Amino acid sequence: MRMKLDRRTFLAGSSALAILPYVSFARAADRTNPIIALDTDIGNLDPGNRVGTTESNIIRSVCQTLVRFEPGKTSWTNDAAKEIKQISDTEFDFELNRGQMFTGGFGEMTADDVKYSFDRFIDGDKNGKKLTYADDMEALKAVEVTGKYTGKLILKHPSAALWLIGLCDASGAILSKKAVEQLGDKIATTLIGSGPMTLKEWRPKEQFVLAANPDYKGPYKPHFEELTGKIIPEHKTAFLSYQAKELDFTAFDADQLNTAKRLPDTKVIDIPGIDYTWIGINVEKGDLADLKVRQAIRWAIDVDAIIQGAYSGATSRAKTLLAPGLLGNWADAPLYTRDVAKAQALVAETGKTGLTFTFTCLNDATSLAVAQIAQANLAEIGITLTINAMDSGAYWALGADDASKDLELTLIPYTSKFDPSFQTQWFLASQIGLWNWQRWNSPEFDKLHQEGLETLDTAKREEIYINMQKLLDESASCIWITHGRNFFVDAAWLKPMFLPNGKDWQFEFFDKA
Amino acid sequence: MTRSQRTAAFIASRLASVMLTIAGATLLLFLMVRLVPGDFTSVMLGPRATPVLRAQITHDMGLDRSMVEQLWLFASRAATGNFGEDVVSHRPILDIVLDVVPNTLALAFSALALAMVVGIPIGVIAALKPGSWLDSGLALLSISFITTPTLVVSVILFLIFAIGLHWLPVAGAGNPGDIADRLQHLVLPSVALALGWVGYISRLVRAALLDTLAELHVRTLRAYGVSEYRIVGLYALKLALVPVVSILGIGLGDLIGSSVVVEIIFARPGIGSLIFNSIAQRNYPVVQACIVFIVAFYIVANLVVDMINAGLDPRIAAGRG
Amino acid sequence: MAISLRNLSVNYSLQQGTAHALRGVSLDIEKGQMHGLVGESGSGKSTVAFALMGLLANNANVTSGTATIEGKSFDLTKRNATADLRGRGMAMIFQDPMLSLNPVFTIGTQLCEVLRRRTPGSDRKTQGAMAEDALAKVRLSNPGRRMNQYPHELSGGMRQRVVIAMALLSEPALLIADEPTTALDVTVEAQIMREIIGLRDRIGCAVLLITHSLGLVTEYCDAISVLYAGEKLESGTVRQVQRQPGHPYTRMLFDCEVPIDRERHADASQNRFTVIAGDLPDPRRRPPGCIFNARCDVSFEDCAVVSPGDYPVRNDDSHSARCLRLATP
Amino acid sequence: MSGIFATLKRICSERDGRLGLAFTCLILMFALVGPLVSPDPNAIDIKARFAAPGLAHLLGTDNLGRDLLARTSVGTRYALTLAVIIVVISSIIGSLIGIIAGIVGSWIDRAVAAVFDIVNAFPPLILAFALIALYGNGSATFVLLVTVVFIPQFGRMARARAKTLRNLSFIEAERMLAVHPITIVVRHYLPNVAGPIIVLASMNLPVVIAFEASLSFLGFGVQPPKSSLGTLIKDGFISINQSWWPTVAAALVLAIATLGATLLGEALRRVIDPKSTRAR
Repeated sequence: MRMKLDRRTFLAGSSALAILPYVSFARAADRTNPIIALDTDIGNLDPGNRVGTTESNIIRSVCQTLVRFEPGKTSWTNDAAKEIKQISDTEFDFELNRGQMFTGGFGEMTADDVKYSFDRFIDGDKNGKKLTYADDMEALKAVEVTGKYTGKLILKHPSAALWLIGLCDASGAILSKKAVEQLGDKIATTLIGSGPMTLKEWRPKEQFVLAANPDYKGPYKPHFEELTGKIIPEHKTAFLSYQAKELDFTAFDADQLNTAKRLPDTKVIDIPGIDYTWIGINVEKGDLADLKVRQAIRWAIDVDAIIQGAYSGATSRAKTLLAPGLLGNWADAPLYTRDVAKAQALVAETGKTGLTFTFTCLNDATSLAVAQIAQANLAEIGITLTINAMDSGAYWALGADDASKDLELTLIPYTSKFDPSFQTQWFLASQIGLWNWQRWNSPEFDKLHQEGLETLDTAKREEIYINMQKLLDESASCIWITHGRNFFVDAAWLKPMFLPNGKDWQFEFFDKA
Repeated sequence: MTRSQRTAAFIASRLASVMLTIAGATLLLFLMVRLVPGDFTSVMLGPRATPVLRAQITHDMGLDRSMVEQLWLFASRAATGNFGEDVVSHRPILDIVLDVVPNTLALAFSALALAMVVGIPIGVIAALKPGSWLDSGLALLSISFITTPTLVVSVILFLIFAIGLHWLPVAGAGNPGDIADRLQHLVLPSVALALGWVGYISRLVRAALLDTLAELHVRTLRAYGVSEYRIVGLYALKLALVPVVSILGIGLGDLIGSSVVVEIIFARPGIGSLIFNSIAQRNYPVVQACIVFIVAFYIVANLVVDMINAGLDPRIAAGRG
Repeated sequence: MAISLRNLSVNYSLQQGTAHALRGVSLDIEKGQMHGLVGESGSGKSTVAFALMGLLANNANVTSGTATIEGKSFDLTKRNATADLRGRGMAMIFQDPMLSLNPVFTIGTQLCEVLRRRTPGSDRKTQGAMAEDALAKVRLSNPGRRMNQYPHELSGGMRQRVVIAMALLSEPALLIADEPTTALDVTVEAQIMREIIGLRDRIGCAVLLITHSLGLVTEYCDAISVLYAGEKLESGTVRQVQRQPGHPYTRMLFDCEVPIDRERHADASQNRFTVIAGDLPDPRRRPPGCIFNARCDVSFEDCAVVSPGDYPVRNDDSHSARCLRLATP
Repeated sequence: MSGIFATLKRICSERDGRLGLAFTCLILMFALVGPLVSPDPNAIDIKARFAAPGLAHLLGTDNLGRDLLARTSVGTRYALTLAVIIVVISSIIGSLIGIIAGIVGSWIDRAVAAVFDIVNAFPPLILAFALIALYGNGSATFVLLVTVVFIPQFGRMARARAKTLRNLSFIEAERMLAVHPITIVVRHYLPNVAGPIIVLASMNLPVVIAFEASLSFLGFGVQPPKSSLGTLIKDGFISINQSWWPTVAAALVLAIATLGATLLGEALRRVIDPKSTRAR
């Protein structure tokens, strides 16, 4: 058994009061390397089995990918690859740079390593177990090695998504075959890469330290020697910690915006999100199967009040599934501004009275605020809502085992990726019983989705996705709330960098202002 | 029987009862989890219940075998610290628990030390002049300390010293390796955790000391001219500490329990916040491992307390305590 | 040098009023002698001891009294007047040896604590040797081992020997033994008394033996004082008092003592002189006249009115009693 | 009735008792009268979010513009009600189990004692946590599960009392006369166990109040839009940058409630059971 209770920790504990608090602690002014906050700890550093964005951000900065996102953009340039040649819609040749060394003495990167890394997504891990993120590489059929540094990617079908959510992102990280085989199960906690940074230290639940990798051969040299990430689960705490100058950068919640704007030596960064939060209505459940009831609910719920009350008015309301800026955003989508008379009329048409529904949501403050506003709104048209707030574990468990069949109204927050197909897939008939909690079943929608996947022409895809959103709108199964907005406070001396969604941070591009 | 034989017999009997309690606690924990309605693999895996994982859990925990075998499997693994692999991070659960344990132990022990260092003198001072205004003032103070929930103390300390005055850090456990920093991060949480026990210990010391001072052997010492300071501070105090020490075992359990609230408020990594977060994520294997650890720690702490008391009061080991 | 106590009066303030525990009690104890102070429970005999030691309870109040010990005189009305003497000029042996030692310290530690005061500056080793020697002197078996034992490992008699050894170590001028054998087996009584005598002879101190047992007094003491309801009714040498008790109370005491002398109950409360009819007077309101009047079998009219003084018995100045019958009009 | 009056009189005869009574009355007033005179605690007014204390809202408003004074007093009422229910149920169930175990004796008694010991080996908050996480968070389930945590304390006390009573001669005599066991329990056991159980219950009330607050702070128990003291502290804590007073107000109410209940409980103990000296 490994006990880490060292003498120092113990002494520190028992003499806590002996040393009084007047010794001032490390302040921003003394710092040359940034300390930032992350709300989630590292869960698993295996790129294919990662748990959340914390790991993908680390993986992208520690490992090389064939092509790397440019700073703050969804366009990419070569990184590990010296050249990528398109042979056809489904065939690509690649050639690696020479002399790209894995840290820890695992040698030079070869095409074998690329094949090995990507094959794990196709064939599963060493035990044949499917990787959690295997679907990111769904379109990839095989990797062929043609030389020490050259190889070929063969696709099942033409795919725009493979590059955006697969090869450029953490799933595309190129691992050392030797290292993975040698590490065995430790791959979950050890990350060997050849990228701009190295994971120098990780104290679970406390912090991790990324350091510049001196051996990195690629085009992007990190600007800081070290970057420390503190694990602070609550944004509120992280924000307070930032105010106390313990941190240089953190995300914060919308309701702190005014406070943030008043802080000295601080830049407030405000990035419109591409995620989507909506109230899903189960179209199979009891009275909700009646389209008019769903429409009445849509007219009754005051989304603008929700934006004010739950999001402090700091974000704008969503009209549709795909956020502005994404391919397929439906700019002319109808806006349902609260109309109690219309809602009451619709309810009257159905002849139903004493409607009672359950509103399921997560138990965080924002969700609860949304729920309580919806509750008050619907009470005015004679619909009683019972709020069922769940912790995240119980809530997301609804996605398994058809547990969602008893849901009625549900507040659902989903994250987005840059390809619209990633968003639309959750509304397919095949997802009923899994993540399609509206249980809305439209063969037409499903057909369009498949078409969208296999189409490469941007204009054509745009049209496909707008049509899909029109179908969703007609169903009145979704009341769109917001695409979210990401707020960060940032010490004046630091210049952070993220992809346009505001969620994917590019540690390798963090810089002095 | 000689004294050492008696002590050995005492330790053996305590160990035996500790083993029984641990066995019982394991059984209870096992039943608690098994009696949850619904398919057990769904209960354990929650949102991550894929058929592959289900099969793995079924195999790992022996769900296809008899209840007795399952219990045996569970108990023997708990005894060896083999809690399996976390389905979220694929790391050994034992590692996940041990990662955070030092933080909580540092917190609990510093709170306990603080409670004793402050509580015992307050109790002694109050006992020196029973009935005086000082005594009744300290009594009210102590009882306020006891009754103010840790939640309230934490929030108020946090507001004043971390947010208001910026004297002490807001979040976390401090930089690894930087002792001063870690100490600063420990101050508020341990004070918050200790305050109730300051009050409790001081009242207990006062009561026990007054009881002891009324005993006849104190009169003997006085009759032989032993100074009042030595009587109170040495002879009576040692005897009065026996009930105090026996309560400390319970105290440690209570401190670890309350550490959940403190660790959440001060965003400290620790076993309390680990349990809380694991419950929120429905990560029951981790919750289970944490609870096994806490219960074992609690029971062992009580055993240690018994040993200390046997050292303080030789009558306990002789079975006349 | 004699030890004398003059005019000691002690009150206890109770919720129900003020109880007069002692009224004008005087005693004289010769050096090298053992003086027996006899009385029933509640007569105030232990109060005498604690007043001398300055160990009275907080609600006790010494209204008058002077003690003269080794030529120095002490005003007992002052709190802690004799504090300086504790452990040096005075020592005490208590009624209940089971409770009079601290249970969580070894015998050795507690003996050495006495020496800390008696011989300040001596090192631990010397103190240990002295303590062990004292245990040997009170004839405790295996003294070396006893030093490291705790009180609960010793029998009552052995513990009383330990307390006697403490007294021995403090080399007092006055040793007060408060019912030293009451809580012990009758068979141990003689041994303990022998140790007390031995101690007196070794140091040459005065001993005040407080007891309700006339048997003990007649067997071991040189002089005797009889206390009743806070007043001294008679005092003299044991021989004088035994031959001719001056006070009817003393006579009655002797009358009932003999038969119960050798068959005492384990419970001290059962040993009261129940044979004397009647109860003690209310300590809060002293009746006028003789304090013993209500229970006296030879009282006459004046006894209820006139408070008697101390009158010599048989014209012997060293033997006096407080009975009107002795008053020569 | 006169008994209650006499008890109150004796409680008032000392400082701690008076203080306890005063604090308790204050909190009770707040919990009972507050909701009657203040606006609807659930009325949402988005325009008045985070209003500072003023004439319209004495304690200001929360993130949905709801009156915090009203929410705090309703929350206090909720917390107190819940605590009383939990204490009453666990003391009744605990006493019954304890009495039965004490009377029946033999292996049943030893088994019950062992179960109590084992439950006590779990720190209460952690045990409650695990139970709630496993068995759900509905109001009824919540009360039931917290009750389970507190049963052993009452059970132990009742069991100890029952065992001493069992050996008393008059009960033995009645048993030999074949008086129905239920009659014996009602006639002798219940009245004799009631005193100490009432004392223990009153001493446990503040513990349960604090316990419920901790749990609701962590998100267990009460469901929105209802509020409890713990959720008020938590909600205030989340918006601590907007305003600190909602947190402090709820925290103060909680502290006064537990202090008052403790002082009153101790005074009650001194009246009912003057011999015992232990504080907890």
